[in-house]
Amino acid sequence: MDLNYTPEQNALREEVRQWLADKVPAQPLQSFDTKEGFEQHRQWEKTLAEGNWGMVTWPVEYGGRGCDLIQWLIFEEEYYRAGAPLRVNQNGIFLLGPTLMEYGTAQQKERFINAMASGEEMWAQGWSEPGAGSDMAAIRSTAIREGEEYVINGQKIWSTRAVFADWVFCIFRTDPASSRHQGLSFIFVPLDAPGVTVRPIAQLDGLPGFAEIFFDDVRVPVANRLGEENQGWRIAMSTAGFERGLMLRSPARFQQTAKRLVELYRQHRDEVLDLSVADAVVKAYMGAQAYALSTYQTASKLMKGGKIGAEASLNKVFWSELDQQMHETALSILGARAELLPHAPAAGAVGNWLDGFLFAQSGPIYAGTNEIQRNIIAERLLGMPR
Amino acid sequence: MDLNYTPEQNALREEVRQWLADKVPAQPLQSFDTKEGFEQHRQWEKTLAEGNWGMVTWPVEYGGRGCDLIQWLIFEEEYYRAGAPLRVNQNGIFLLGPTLMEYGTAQQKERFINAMASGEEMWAQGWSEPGAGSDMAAIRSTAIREGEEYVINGQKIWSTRAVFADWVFCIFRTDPASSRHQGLSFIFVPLDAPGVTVRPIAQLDGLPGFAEIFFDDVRVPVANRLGEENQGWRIAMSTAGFERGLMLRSPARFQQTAKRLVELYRQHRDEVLDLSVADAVVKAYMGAQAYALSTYQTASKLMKGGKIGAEASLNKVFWSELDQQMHETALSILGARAELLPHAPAAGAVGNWLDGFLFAQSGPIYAGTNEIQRNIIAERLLGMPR
Amino acid sequence: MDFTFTEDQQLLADSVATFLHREVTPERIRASWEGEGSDTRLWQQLVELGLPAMLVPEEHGGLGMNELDFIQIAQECGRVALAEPLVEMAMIATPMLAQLAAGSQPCARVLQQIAAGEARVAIGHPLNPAVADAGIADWLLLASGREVHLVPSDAATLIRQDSVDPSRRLYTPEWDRTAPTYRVAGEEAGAAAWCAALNRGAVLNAALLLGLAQGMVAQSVTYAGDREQFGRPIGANQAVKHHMANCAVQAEFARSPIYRAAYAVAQDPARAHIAASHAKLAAGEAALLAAKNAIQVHGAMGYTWECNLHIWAKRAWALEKNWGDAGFHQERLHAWLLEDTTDIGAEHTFDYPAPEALDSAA
Amino acid sequence: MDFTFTEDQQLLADSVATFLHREVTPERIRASWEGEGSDTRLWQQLVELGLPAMLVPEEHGGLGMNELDFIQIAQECGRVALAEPLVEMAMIATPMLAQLAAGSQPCARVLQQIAAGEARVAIGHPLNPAVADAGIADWLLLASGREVHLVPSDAATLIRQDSVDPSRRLYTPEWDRTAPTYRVAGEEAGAAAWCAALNRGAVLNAALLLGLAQGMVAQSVTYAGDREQFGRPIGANQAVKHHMANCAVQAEFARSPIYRAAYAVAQDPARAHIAASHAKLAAGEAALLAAKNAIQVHGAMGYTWECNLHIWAKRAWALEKNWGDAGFHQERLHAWLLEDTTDIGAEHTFDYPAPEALDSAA
Repeated sequence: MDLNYTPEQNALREEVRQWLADKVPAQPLQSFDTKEGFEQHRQWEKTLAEGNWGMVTWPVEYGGRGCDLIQWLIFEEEYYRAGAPLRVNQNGIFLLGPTLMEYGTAQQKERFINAMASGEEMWAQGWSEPGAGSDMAAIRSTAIREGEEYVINGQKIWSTRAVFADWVFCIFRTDPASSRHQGLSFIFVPLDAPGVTVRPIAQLDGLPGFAEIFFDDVRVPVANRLGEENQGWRIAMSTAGFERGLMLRSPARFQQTAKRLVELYRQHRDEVLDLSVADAVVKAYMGAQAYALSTYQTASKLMKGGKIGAEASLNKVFWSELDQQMHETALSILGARAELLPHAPAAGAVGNWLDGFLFAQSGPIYAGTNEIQRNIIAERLLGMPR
Repeated sequence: MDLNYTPEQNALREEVRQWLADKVPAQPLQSFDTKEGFEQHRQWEKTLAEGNWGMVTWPVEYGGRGCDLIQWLIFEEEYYRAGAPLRVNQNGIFLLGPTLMEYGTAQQKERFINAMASGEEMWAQGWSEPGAGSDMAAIRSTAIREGEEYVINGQKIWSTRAVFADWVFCIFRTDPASSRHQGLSFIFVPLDAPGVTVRPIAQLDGLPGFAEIFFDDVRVPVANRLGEENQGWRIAMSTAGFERGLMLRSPARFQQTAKRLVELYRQHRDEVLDLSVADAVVKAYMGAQAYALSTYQTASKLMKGGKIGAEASLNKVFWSELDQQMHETALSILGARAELLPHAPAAGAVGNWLDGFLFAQSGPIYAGTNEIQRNIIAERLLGMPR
Repeated sequence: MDFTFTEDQQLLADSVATFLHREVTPERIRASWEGEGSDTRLWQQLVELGLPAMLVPEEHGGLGMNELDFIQIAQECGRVALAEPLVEMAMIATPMLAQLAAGSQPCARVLQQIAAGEARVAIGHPLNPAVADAGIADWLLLASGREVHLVPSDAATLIRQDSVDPSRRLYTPEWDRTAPTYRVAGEEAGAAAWCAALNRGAVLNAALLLGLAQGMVAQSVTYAGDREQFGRPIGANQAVKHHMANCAVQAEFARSPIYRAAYAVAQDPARAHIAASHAKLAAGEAALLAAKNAIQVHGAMGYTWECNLHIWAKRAWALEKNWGDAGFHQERLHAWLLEDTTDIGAEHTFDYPAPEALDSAA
Repeated sequence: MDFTFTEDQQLLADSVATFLHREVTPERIRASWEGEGSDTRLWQQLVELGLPAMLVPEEHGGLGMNELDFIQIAQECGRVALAEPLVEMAMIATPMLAQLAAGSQPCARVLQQIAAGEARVAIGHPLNPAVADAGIADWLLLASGREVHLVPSDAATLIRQDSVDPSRRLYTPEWDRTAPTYRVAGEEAGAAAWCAALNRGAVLNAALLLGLAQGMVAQSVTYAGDREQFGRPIGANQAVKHHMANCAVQAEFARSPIYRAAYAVAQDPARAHIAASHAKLAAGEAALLAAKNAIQVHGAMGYTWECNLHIWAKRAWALEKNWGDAGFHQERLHAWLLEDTTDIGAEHTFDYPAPEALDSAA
């Protein structure tokens, strides 16, 4: 155990910090759930890609830096420290990219990876269906092979970023006689293909953060399939697997939230009467710090060849409830002003805590509800009966 | 709505207060889970009965005062206010007594009620079996009729007070071919009958608060059966029903605990660093007060002919978790001294918080675990699917 | 001692509940989000039911009822997430006007107008950062220091303050604080009036919050019974059941404190502060838990704008912090509990603390 | 940056764990409750494994290892609820003696005896109201003001203080505080030594508490898999699963802070206080939750003396409040977070706060 950074690691940190100091937009971008904000964020992805900072763990040949997990953590720390924009491209670079590198053909990699990395082609994700949420294997949408094409019919829902994205990656039932996890394939569909209809779904803040996608005899070439036919479940599971799950929620994000919360508390301390706030602020620091330490420990273990599986469910439960707790605490500190939208003249310096609070409500739901995660912890980690 | 006591109610309060001031032993009795303490408590029951304060809601003919529920609440408030001894006789007077009045024959009432009320005969309760805890209908112990006797075989467990009591009331399977809720009968067994073996079970504090009872060809007369043969489940359920459930845990008890907690907090306030204690003390007051108000509301409703059913599960969850919360808070205030037994020289004025804390751990378990209670709330009160 | 509502109170509450459940649909609430927001026809219906006049004293043309008569109605308003400004006006502003009417002709006149269904009054308590529904009010009850000003709404400049809850139409007013005609209570009487208003506001909002909590639980139970995953309704999962059971427990033990507090503000308002703070805290917690668990039980659907749940959840988040946030009410209880002279314990369930502790509220 | 244990550290911890799980049975713990309580044979086995000598510096005949080498062993001692006084002696008292040995011959001598397995030392930190295992110790490390006294146990009068946990044999000592031979550190050096001991004590107890939590979860999972109600194991109920899952989450996120804190006390003890307090708080919460949920999952059985669970639960209740209770450690974190000069945030995960904030600990 050595909890000091190496000179190389410190140099990387310094380099990232400098680059971000130069490049991070002075004004916050608009929400990427608006048309204009989406394009601003797409531009930021391009800037990142030009500096080879788009996805530091990717191999150099794909515009990455071949960073290991500790280096990635350092990058993330600096990224959140700098207040850099959220990653509109996360479906592509965190979820699809690594999967494509593992399962894609040479042609697929060539066709998709660079365009994805540069922000030129943005990706939405298409797993869930109205009847297949927590029960993802209940997928019913079909992609029926006709010669060198698949003909797609059905419906996806909760597809993040789909309103403004260019492509969606989905799993469809390619064997109509199959059931559950069998007979599914992993297929890419351009969102402007004939027969595709995207219906935006507004989230709690009123912005269309996700969408329903309807497929009506949509035709895509067989070359749009990733991996073998009817092997889609296994590929999708690896996409949803640990290492990317870890990357979807890097600890730096929560550490910065905890830091802002502590600052908010310092600032308002004399007015705060709520008897639970002091304890909650201490717990917020502890939680964010624990999540960071745990991630460093996991990263160290993985770098030494360790494996990790159902433990990811512990992380999911922890960060999502920590995020709720921190935002609830912030609203308690703000008191009656907490309900005001940031642009309200009387809002003062309420900041974006309300928005963060709304977003935090989704944490225990998406990427597998916390109820499902707790089942996994009990059954797979602790070995309790099903 | 009129939240003022009537002159008659105030007079009753005054009368109880006076009587208790005269009679409550100056020194606390020993635990009734010891032989000596049990006899001290038996004596106290006798004193209560002599003053006709043993069970104020009982009819005058059985030594009660025919009090209504509000009067009962007033009595309880004064009882706990005075720090009077715990009721060793609660199985008899709260659970069995009312059931006996409803279902007993004239002979049974004559035989049992007065002896129960005076503390002369003390009762244990025999519902659970090793395989029938939360699943009470899984009872397997049998009482097989032979002429004018039942021959009893089997085993009961978690029988409170059985170590020192004189009698136990049980349900046994009288129809050996029956299953679940059918074929059960409600039967009284003297604990000194041949074939009865009582094995004390020590609780967390080391004292034998309950016992296992083994029945080996135990013979009791048919006259020891309460109600019809094979109707025991229904009778047992009415014994476990709301009104007595309410009486098992009168709000006064928790209000006095909250009061002591507030006093402890006032006393130690300058040393308490724990950031959660102030909030917990406020919550303790609120919880005890809410439980009292809710009970007054329920009592008022029942007195106007209202009925109450699964709502009792709300109470059970609430008071049991409130009791845990209050005792945890007290131990937090006491800090490192909290682990010391009261007789330890360095314990100082830790009082009986530790004992109360240990006892509070049983609250969410007995009389139906809180998990079962939450199922009942969801299914019966809210109508969720089974 | 009788802790039940009278038959009349219950009948009235039931009939208003029936009306509200029939008329106040989510569609109608959503429609009211357009424009300045009031649903004129709905308001007219509420007037016809006599609700705004309930707490106007008989000598001013009203029904002379009190907060206890109204409390279950407030709860029902929460249950349907009524967006109209009925509750603040009828149970907070109106009794405040009545309190001041003896010494103030303008207050008496406005009470007459309320009773006749001809005027609406919005109230700006110093503890709240904005005035709800000032945009559709005819009169504003405002604080200048501790003075009470009664200002015609067209004499004030209203600055819109958007809330997370689109049903809450908030404004901060600016007006000529020196105009002597507005002043209906000076510093001393004003302090007492604002203090009493705060207690009523706390109790009323507690009832709304309880209703909101119950409304969210009801929707979630229905949803969990309909929505299937893994071949059965999600509500058959014990974790989902227990989320809802926990909400039910919290709501149940907020209910009696609210009714008791409503009784206190109606019968002995000068000693109602502890009961009011208890009610608000308990209901606020119940509502926050219900919002959280209801969203969780709804899954992704609960996170959308199109699902009606957020109408309730956002109201709960907003109201929980108005009329004294949790810290304000905790601090009142905490300070009171710390006093050596404070008697709690079994025999004090229905005691009312002495009024001197009220100071902190103004 | 490498947050893993070395292969040697892991091998040692695993082999000690194997030994402990084989030898330290509940039956053996219960047997030790009779008499003064030490299990002489077990102690001898621990000595043979070299455990008491681990943290004795090499120049005093020990193995010269540090707290990080020992931390997983402490966790395993918690997991089996070891009642022997190994952990306080090896990881708190021994490093304290080592710290003072340069200026104190008696300390150096006692270290030699520890390394040889010939002496046991109990420690009485001012924050703890009693001294654990003083009755079987040869030496006592005691505080007189901030001075450190090293007292032969037969020179002290020991007053027994019964704990809820029969495995904890507590005493308050009385001794001649004026005898100059006992004094091994004066006010200044003593303050630093007690402060460092407190941090070690917090981290060590955190590891014990984590182990206790894990031990209780393991027992409960087994019980819930065996015990049947309604025709299936109770562990198949989602509520029971989630009780255990909640414990697992808390334990998991106490683990890394403990290892980090052990690293801190080993590498930079003067700046270890924040990490130590974090570790103790997180582990304390995990252990309290595990005790509560484990009892609940065991049902009535969990409330009995004959079920082994209480051996773990009572230890958890006791240790959570020793070596600084939650309030003490919260206050340290709280005071530190309130300082404007305190830097937290993503880039500061492995920063160690400056030592001046240590004052509050002595």
